[in-house]
Amino acid sequence: MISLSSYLFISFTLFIAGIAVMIARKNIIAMMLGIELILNSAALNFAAYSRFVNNNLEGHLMSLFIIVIAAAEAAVGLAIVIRFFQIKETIHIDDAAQLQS
Amino acid sequence: MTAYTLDVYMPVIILMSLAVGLVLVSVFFAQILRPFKPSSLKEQAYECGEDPVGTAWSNFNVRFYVVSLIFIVFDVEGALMFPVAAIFRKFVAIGEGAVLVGSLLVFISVLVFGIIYCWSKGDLDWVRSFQLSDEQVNQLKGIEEKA
Amino acid sequence: MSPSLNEYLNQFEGHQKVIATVTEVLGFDATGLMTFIVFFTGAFVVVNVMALVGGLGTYAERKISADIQLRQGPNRVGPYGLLQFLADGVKMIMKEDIFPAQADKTLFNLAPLLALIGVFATLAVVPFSSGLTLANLNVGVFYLIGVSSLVGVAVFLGGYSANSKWSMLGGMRGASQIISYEVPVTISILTIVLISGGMSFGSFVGGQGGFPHEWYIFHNPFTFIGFFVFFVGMLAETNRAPFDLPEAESELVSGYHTEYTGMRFGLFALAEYIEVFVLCGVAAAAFLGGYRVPFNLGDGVVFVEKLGLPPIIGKNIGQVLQLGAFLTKTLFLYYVVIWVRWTFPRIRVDQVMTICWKYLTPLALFNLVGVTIWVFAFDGHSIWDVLGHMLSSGSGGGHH
Amino acid sequence: MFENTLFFLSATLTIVGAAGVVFSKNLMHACVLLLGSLFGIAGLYATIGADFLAASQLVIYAGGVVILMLFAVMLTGGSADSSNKFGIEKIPGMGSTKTYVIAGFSVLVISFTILKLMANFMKSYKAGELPAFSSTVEEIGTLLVTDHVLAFEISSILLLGALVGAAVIARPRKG
Repeated sequence: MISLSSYLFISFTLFIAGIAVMIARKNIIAMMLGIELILNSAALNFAAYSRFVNNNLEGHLMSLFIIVIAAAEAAVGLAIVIRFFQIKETIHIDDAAQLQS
Repeated sequence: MTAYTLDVYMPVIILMSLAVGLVLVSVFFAQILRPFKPSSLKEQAYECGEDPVGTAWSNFNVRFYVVSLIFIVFDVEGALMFPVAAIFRKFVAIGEGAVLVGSLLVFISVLVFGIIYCWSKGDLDWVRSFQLSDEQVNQLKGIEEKA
Repeated sequence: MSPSLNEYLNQFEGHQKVIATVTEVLGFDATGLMTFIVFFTGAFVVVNVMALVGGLGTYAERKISADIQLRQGPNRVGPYGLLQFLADGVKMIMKEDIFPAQADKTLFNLAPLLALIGVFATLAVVPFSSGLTLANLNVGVFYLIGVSSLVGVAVFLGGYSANSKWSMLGGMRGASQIISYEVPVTISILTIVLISGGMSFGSFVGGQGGFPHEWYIFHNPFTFIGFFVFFVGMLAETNRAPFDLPEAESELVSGYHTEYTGMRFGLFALAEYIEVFVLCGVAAAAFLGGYRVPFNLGDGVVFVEKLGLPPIIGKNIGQVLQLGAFLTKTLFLYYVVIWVRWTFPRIRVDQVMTICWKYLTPLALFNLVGVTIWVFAFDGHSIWDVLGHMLSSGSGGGHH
Repeated sequence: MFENTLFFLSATLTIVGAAGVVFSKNLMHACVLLLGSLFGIAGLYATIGADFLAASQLVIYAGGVVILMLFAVMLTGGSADSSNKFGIEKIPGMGSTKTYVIAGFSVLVISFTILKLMANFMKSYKAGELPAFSSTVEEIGTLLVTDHVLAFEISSILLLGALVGAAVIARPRKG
């Protein structure tokens, strides 16, 4: 039946998928998709624990702030990717080996 | 603080599946009824009668990104303000409104500061005007005078 | 306050009897099944009516534009050309479906579907009447904003997938325009949330009355400006003229649906017309009193008590009145949308962004601050209450 | 009954979307699949009564982050980039059968160990009667302006920082 472990399983799957994307992809934007998956798995965990164990809304609030931070992270990260592309004409992660352009 | 069951989401799921169903049914009927005679000319992308040159999936101007960047910040701040706005009346009714007004105004003023910054830096201009240096202006004046 | 369709039906004995009978016949608890049947019927009816509204929308658009330009408009198919939209639909189904050779076929198929899902899902929270609201979600208007942003993704994907330059430009423009104008629209709705103290449409409409001075548009000067900010933002979000840059014929051929033919194009158009209706409905519910009828005729108590009608008939007469009030306001706004389209010239792409970021958003933020202070200072009373109070206390002071 | 339907629909959408992000070759498809996955998560939030969280997930992710991602893909040359392949074979040691066998074995060992260690905790955890769903909007709002008011205000500063920083980085350079 639907219990805490169902949500934990889904969240685990998301986390593994995110890690796999981050390891296996060489495209920076694809890696950022992986980061979104990982952040979402964490947020889902918070919300699920808050329903099944704590019965208060602190977990929801935590998930809300995770979503906020994920949005800020995506904004800045993608800006860096775009700037990187303007300089190097590529978004391959292996080309980002230097600290200065 | 009324309790509810998950049945409230039933119409949402039903409507979404109706949308999928409508698309499937209409595309299926269209498949049966319509003619199907593909030719390479028909399948060309429309470019005013010319042969298409290159792909459309190329780099775009970065201003589209800056717009979506400002948008997402406003979106997130809106999402944070909605629950606070929803309880505002209650707090005013019990005489705690000043706290909420304070925190909301601080929140909004930070937002306003962001938009003022973007405005002053020209991120809100779709067509950017570039400031020419004095040398370039003089050069242009020289060209004008020659003409 | 504003129950969903199922809760509304549950208050009648007849419905309870039907559930009991079905439970007896089937041998298990049929409440869930009946809930499903009720919601499915409701959703099916709403979707069909909306498809009809979308179809008649195209007809109205052509007829009104003809009226404005002193032409006849469609007048051959059916009386007054009323069946023109059926002819158009048949034409769309019969048209050949062409896939551009270079297109991304998966996304090309997915884009109209996403647009339709996004628009249909918003229908769940539209308050047609106090009984005919499919889902009275606690987060109603926020949910509506979220789901309708799928249309932006669909416009972008529709433009992207065709791999045509016109489509691509239209898609980029469309997506950036839709997301930009979401900001003033969201902030305008936020002011209404501040006043009504809830995010569901039930609390929106419940806080207003049947008479214009009880509507939120006339609640205070800031909401009056806010309504126009919302309306302009709404025009831009649905790609209506004068903001129809994503499909500007003179610059971009046909914008993001240049390469769409036949039924796929029809689905995009249907989604667009239904979205206009839904957003007009939101404007009517949030600013213009929604389904409220003057003198509380809508809850039907008057018919039961004064005329002695049985409750089931009295309440349903009330519902019909409410539905009529909602549809009148919504269709009036729909008419204004079409009227605006044929009156104003299309604006330039840089003007679109300027209007959004330099005029509407600061104005919306100003409204937000103003409404916050108003609600705090006057404890949520409208300007009429405040004026009335001042007048009565002033005259009272004169007597003493 | 409907709870289960909603849960399984959302869970399927979430997992299929996440798997699609991992395995799709096309970056644009990966973005759309991520959108599906995020929609599924919104549905999952709905099943645990977090209605406001579900709606914020829709507003922020479906409306904001995914569009941002799609724009970024377009701004960096579309999805025609060949570097987007699922290149797990390039990592040393990956791609050979031996690695997968050892990995499966170690997963078994680790999960058994964890289960043994966690057994006591699991026994003490009783799935009691869950409370009925109620609107979370008011409580979240109250928490945001009472206990967590600092986080609320700081998140606005964080977003301001993100806006300014990202605008400075992404701003087109003159000349």
